[in-house]
Amino acid sequence: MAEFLIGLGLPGWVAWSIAALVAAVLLLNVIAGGALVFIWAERKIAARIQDRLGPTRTGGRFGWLQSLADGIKLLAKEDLMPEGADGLLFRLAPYVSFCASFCAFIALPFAFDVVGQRLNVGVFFVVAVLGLEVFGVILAGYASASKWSLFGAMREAAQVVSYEVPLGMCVVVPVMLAGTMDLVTIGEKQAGWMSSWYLFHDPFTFIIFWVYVTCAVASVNRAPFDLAEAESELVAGFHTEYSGLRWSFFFMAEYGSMFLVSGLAAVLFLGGWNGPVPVARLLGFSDGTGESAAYVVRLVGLANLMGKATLGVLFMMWIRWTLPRLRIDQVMTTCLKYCTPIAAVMFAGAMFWQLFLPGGLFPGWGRPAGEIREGWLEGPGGLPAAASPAEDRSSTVTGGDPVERAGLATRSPR
Amino acid sequence: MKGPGFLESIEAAFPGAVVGSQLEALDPWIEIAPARIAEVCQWLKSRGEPRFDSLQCVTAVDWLETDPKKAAKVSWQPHLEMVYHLWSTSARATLVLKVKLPRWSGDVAGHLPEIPSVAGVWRTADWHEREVYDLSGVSFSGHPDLRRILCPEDWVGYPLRKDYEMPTEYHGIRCR
Amino acid sequence: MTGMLDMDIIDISTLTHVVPPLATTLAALPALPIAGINWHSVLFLLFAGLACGFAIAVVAADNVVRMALYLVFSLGATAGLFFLAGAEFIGAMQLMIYVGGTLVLLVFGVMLTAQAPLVSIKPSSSDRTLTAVAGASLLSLLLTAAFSVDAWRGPGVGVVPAPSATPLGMALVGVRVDEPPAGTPVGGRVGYMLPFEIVSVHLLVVLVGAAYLARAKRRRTPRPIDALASAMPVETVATAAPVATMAPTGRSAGGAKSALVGGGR
Amino acid sequence: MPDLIEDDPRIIEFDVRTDEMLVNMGPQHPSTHGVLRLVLRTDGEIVSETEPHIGYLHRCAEKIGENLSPRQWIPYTDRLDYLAAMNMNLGWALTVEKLMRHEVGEKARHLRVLISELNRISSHLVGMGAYGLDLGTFSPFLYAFREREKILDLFEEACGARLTYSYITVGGATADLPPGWLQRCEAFLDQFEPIIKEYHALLTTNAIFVKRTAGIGVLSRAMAIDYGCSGPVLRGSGVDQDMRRDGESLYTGMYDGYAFEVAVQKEGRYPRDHSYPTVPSEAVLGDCWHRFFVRMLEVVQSMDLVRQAIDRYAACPEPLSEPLKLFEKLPVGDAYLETEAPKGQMGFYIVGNGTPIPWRVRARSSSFSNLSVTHELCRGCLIADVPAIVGSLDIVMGEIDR
Repeated sequence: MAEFLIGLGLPGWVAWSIAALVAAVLLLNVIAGGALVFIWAERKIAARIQDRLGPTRTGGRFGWLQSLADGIKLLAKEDLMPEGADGLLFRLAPYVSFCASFCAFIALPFAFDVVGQRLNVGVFFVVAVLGLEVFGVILAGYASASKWSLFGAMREAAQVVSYEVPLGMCVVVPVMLAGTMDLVTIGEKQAGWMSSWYLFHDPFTFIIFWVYVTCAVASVNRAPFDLAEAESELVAGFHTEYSGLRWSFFFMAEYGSMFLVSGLAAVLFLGGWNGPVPVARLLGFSDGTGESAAYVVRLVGLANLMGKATLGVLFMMWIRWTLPRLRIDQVMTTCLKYCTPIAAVMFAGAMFWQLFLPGGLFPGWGRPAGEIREGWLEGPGGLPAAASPAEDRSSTVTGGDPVERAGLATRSPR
Repeated sequence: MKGPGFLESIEAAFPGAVVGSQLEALDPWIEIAPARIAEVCQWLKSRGEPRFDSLQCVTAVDWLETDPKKAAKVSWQPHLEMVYHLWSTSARATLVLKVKLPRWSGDVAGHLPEIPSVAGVWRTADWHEREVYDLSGVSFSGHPDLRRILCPEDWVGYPLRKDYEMPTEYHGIRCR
Repeated sequence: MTGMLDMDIIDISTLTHVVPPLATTLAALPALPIAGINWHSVLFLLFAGLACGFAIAVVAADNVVRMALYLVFSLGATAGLFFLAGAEFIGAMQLMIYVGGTLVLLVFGVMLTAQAPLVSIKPSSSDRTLTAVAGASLLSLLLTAAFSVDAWRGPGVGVVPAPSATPLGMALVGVRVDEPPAGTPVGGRVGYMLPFEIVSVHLLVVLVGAAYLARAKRRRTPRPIDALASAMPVETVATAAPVATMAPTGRSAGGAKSALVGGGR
Repeated sequence: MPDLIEDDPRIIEFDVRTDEMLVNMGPQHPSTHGVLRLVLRTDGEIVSETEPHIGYLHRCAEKIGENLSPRQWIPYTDRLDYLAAMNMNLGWALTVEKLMRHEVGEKARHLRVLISELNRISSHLVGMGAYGLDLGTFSPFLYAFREREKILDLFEEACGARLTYSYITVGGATADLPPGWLQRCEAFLDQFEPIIKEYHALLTTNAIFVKRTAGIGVLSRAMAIDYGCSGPVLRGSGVDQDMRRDGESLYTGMYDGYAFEVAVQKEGRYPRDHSYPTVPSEAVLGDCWHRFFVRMLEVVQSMDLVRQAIDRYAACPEPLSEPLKLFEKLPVGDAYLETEAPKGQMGFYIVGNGTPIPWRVRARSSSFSNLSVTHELCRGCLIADVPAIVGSLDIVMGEIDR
């Protein structure tokens, strides 16, 4: 991108800043576009579950302009602020919450190497930033100077902070299997048929996927765990006093983090951009065979990941409209007495499985043992092996990511 | 031991408490002296046979004919009548107790007539008596928390009294 | 000030097909001598400014919750500095541990106790001058110590382009993979296994201690308010005789009658 | 650990004394059914004390009753428990007929059973749907209202109104059922039968629903009787009392010849345990779950009664008995009658003094006593339990405030 702009004669720094801006706006649109679609989808799904039609009149046959109508309504609505509220914090809270959920999208890959910034600590960064969203809610709860919002903020803080523990444990298993925290590599390692997905890697990862789903739903405050804005008890929880645009930012942050969490689930467990059937590879497209083929491969990858993420979001919506809400102490017990111990046991199980059966139960199913061990321990004594001829990434300083140089450098999705 | 024997058993237990009775009415009732109502109810609930362990309803009827022409033809003196409907879950029997009270204690308008509260006997009487106090103006001695329950705390007057005049405005809100 | 860390030791060739990690991207920008902006310095100034600015704001603010908020931004900016320096793992660690963990609990605690007296703490003027003096002296001590380190005075060593966390992780479990100093036998260098274990045991002890302090205190005599509802005094309850169960079909047995009248009407 | 007696000085450092907060739940609150204000004294999430404030919907219907003839007061009885207006009309009509010693014809008797049981089904459907809302799930509410709409359509055909019917009046009913109504009612019941299983699957046996209701707000048998609770709240605590079987002979006479069992747990079993889900292990007799379950059983019970009433009504040859005149002279004397309304025992008391206008009219509402138990049930529960407990009592503010 930047080279293209430099080619146009723009000075270097302008080109680079525009490239960065374009990437940021693209990500913002992923959330905004996602939110628009999901608002409409939530209304339609809720309607279908409740045996009614949902929006039908706003714009065309299926009411697809409903989200736009909501947006205009929220823009037009007056931004109230309660009298005793703490001005600065009240105004700041929704944007803190939204930035936290937007910031996590930087590290989320949408196709092979189509990622905001390919962080080597991708997974760790996403989980860390996901925890920041609770700030927006706490500040909103405190700043609204109403007892109900304070209750909502308390519950939210307690819930999200305590669910980060099992969430972290569930995320560690795919990281262990892939040997790296870099999301692009994790997605890359699950290339090929559906069987290579980490979901089906071994029974332990299968169970830990479902624990991840529970913790993800809880840490995003949805469905049975939506204690923070439980309308039957706390009127509307932490965003009781918000209206208009500020409220829509909380709304956007919620849908953004819902999409993010299901995107992360897709990359970690469901093979990210690798579809159940490796269509691109079967048709002969791959990175090596030319620029346009690489583009097609990435497009197919993007479609796969978006499909899986949307399925995750639809699943959350489906749960929301069927299950009643849990009580705060039940939410805490599920976290501390069920999610965390199960995640720990499954983690240990996956570790032993990986140790004793790296190749999987029957041949051709798992990863070849050699390649995995090589990925971890660079030969005896941990000495960096000679840089593999194919790709010398780092120039002056040796070392670099052993996994990078292990047989991955060929970049062609298998 | 239902039937006529029941009336005698109450009179035996509380001589002088039963002031009158009416057995032929649709709902036969006994009239009890105002001061003894609490003891009689306690006895009916815990030692009488059958046990009246449930109080269905407490009502206050204001016997006052405001229209002077009709007042002349009326046979009764203006008074306030408390009606207690009891129910026995075991014997599925009903019982009606009545108590005659002066409209105002010592005939001084504004002083509410006094009657011992039965909230100690049945917990449901707590709210029923508060409603009677609120709407008909009868104060219950020994009631744990005698406050208005339906009308606002600072409402003046007792709506269900026959001679009740609705105030013209309440906190600036026009009533009439 | 801007030239403190000049970045030209990374050649541009790495900027080929593979998008390099964040630090090298920024470091590899063409540092044009003329009006060009060295992005790395600009961002460094930005983050450093944010960190220091909000640190001062924390001290200067009087509303407790605002202090906590400024502390969040200050530590967040420090995380930015870590990312800028290429230490992505430490940056993410800073975000998660400090901003995501400690400060959430700090704001949590502040909110629980931020009743009227505590919310606005106005130090008297004498306190202000005292703290200013102490602060200034400590700052000057820090600066002199920092500048006395010769390694830091000259131009920067440059950004380590391999911010991967795997060698870090393996070092923690005892296998050093990064540059072995000359002459050490293969595998001879023990990683940081021991300190790693000590720290984790230490954290475990802290965890157990916290759980012990915060345990629900079983009180022998329940507080007057939460006496259990079911402890109803027994004698007021009539001994309900076994209720005659009605035959499911056929006419109801004449319904309730008044106790005074007895026979069915 | 030292023995923590309340006034032990050391207790101060151990027990971090968090000050308690008074929180207003209502009167504008999504989960209080109507305009009820609950003042909660909360210590963190634990509710140590609850005090209901009522009276926001007080219209003093009893005072108006002293200026209207009994037939003119019928529309006021609609507005008492507006979800079960037919049962309210029935209660008032029976009380006046008791005072005037007027017997209604066979056809009117069966019509009254048919209509009041149908209204019980619609009232319980609202109760079930709203309870799902209190616990956070929105869908059952719409399923319940979809079925209730069909019942309201039937009522609309019978008396022209969908909520405040004024259909059952003193001496019978205002109009006879239109032709074909019975077939449509039969058709509704046939398609409603399997839907009950859906509700059970959706709520009664739902793991989270059981977790939120089983063992919460346990109302002991003695306290239920002592607080004058009635209806599903009483039967949920195991007291075998149903006015349709135990009430006044005038009222129980109406159900003469109808076969029905009172939906209450006797010796640990509910009657006719065929297709109902089993009672979960955590459920204690008298908790929210049992109250909810008793209502669901009563819906099935009422369906049976409606089917029987349809056959009996169709079998009556003579025309519907005419209701009494608008201004009928009331005999001197008083009469009190309690009927089994969907929310509980609804009592009406009338004092006649020879003129067509009653001297005193009194409505004893079941929700009034049911609500008075809240401060006992909500002591020491969590904030999320308060709507669960108040919802399980199924109160209607119109009836409480009158």
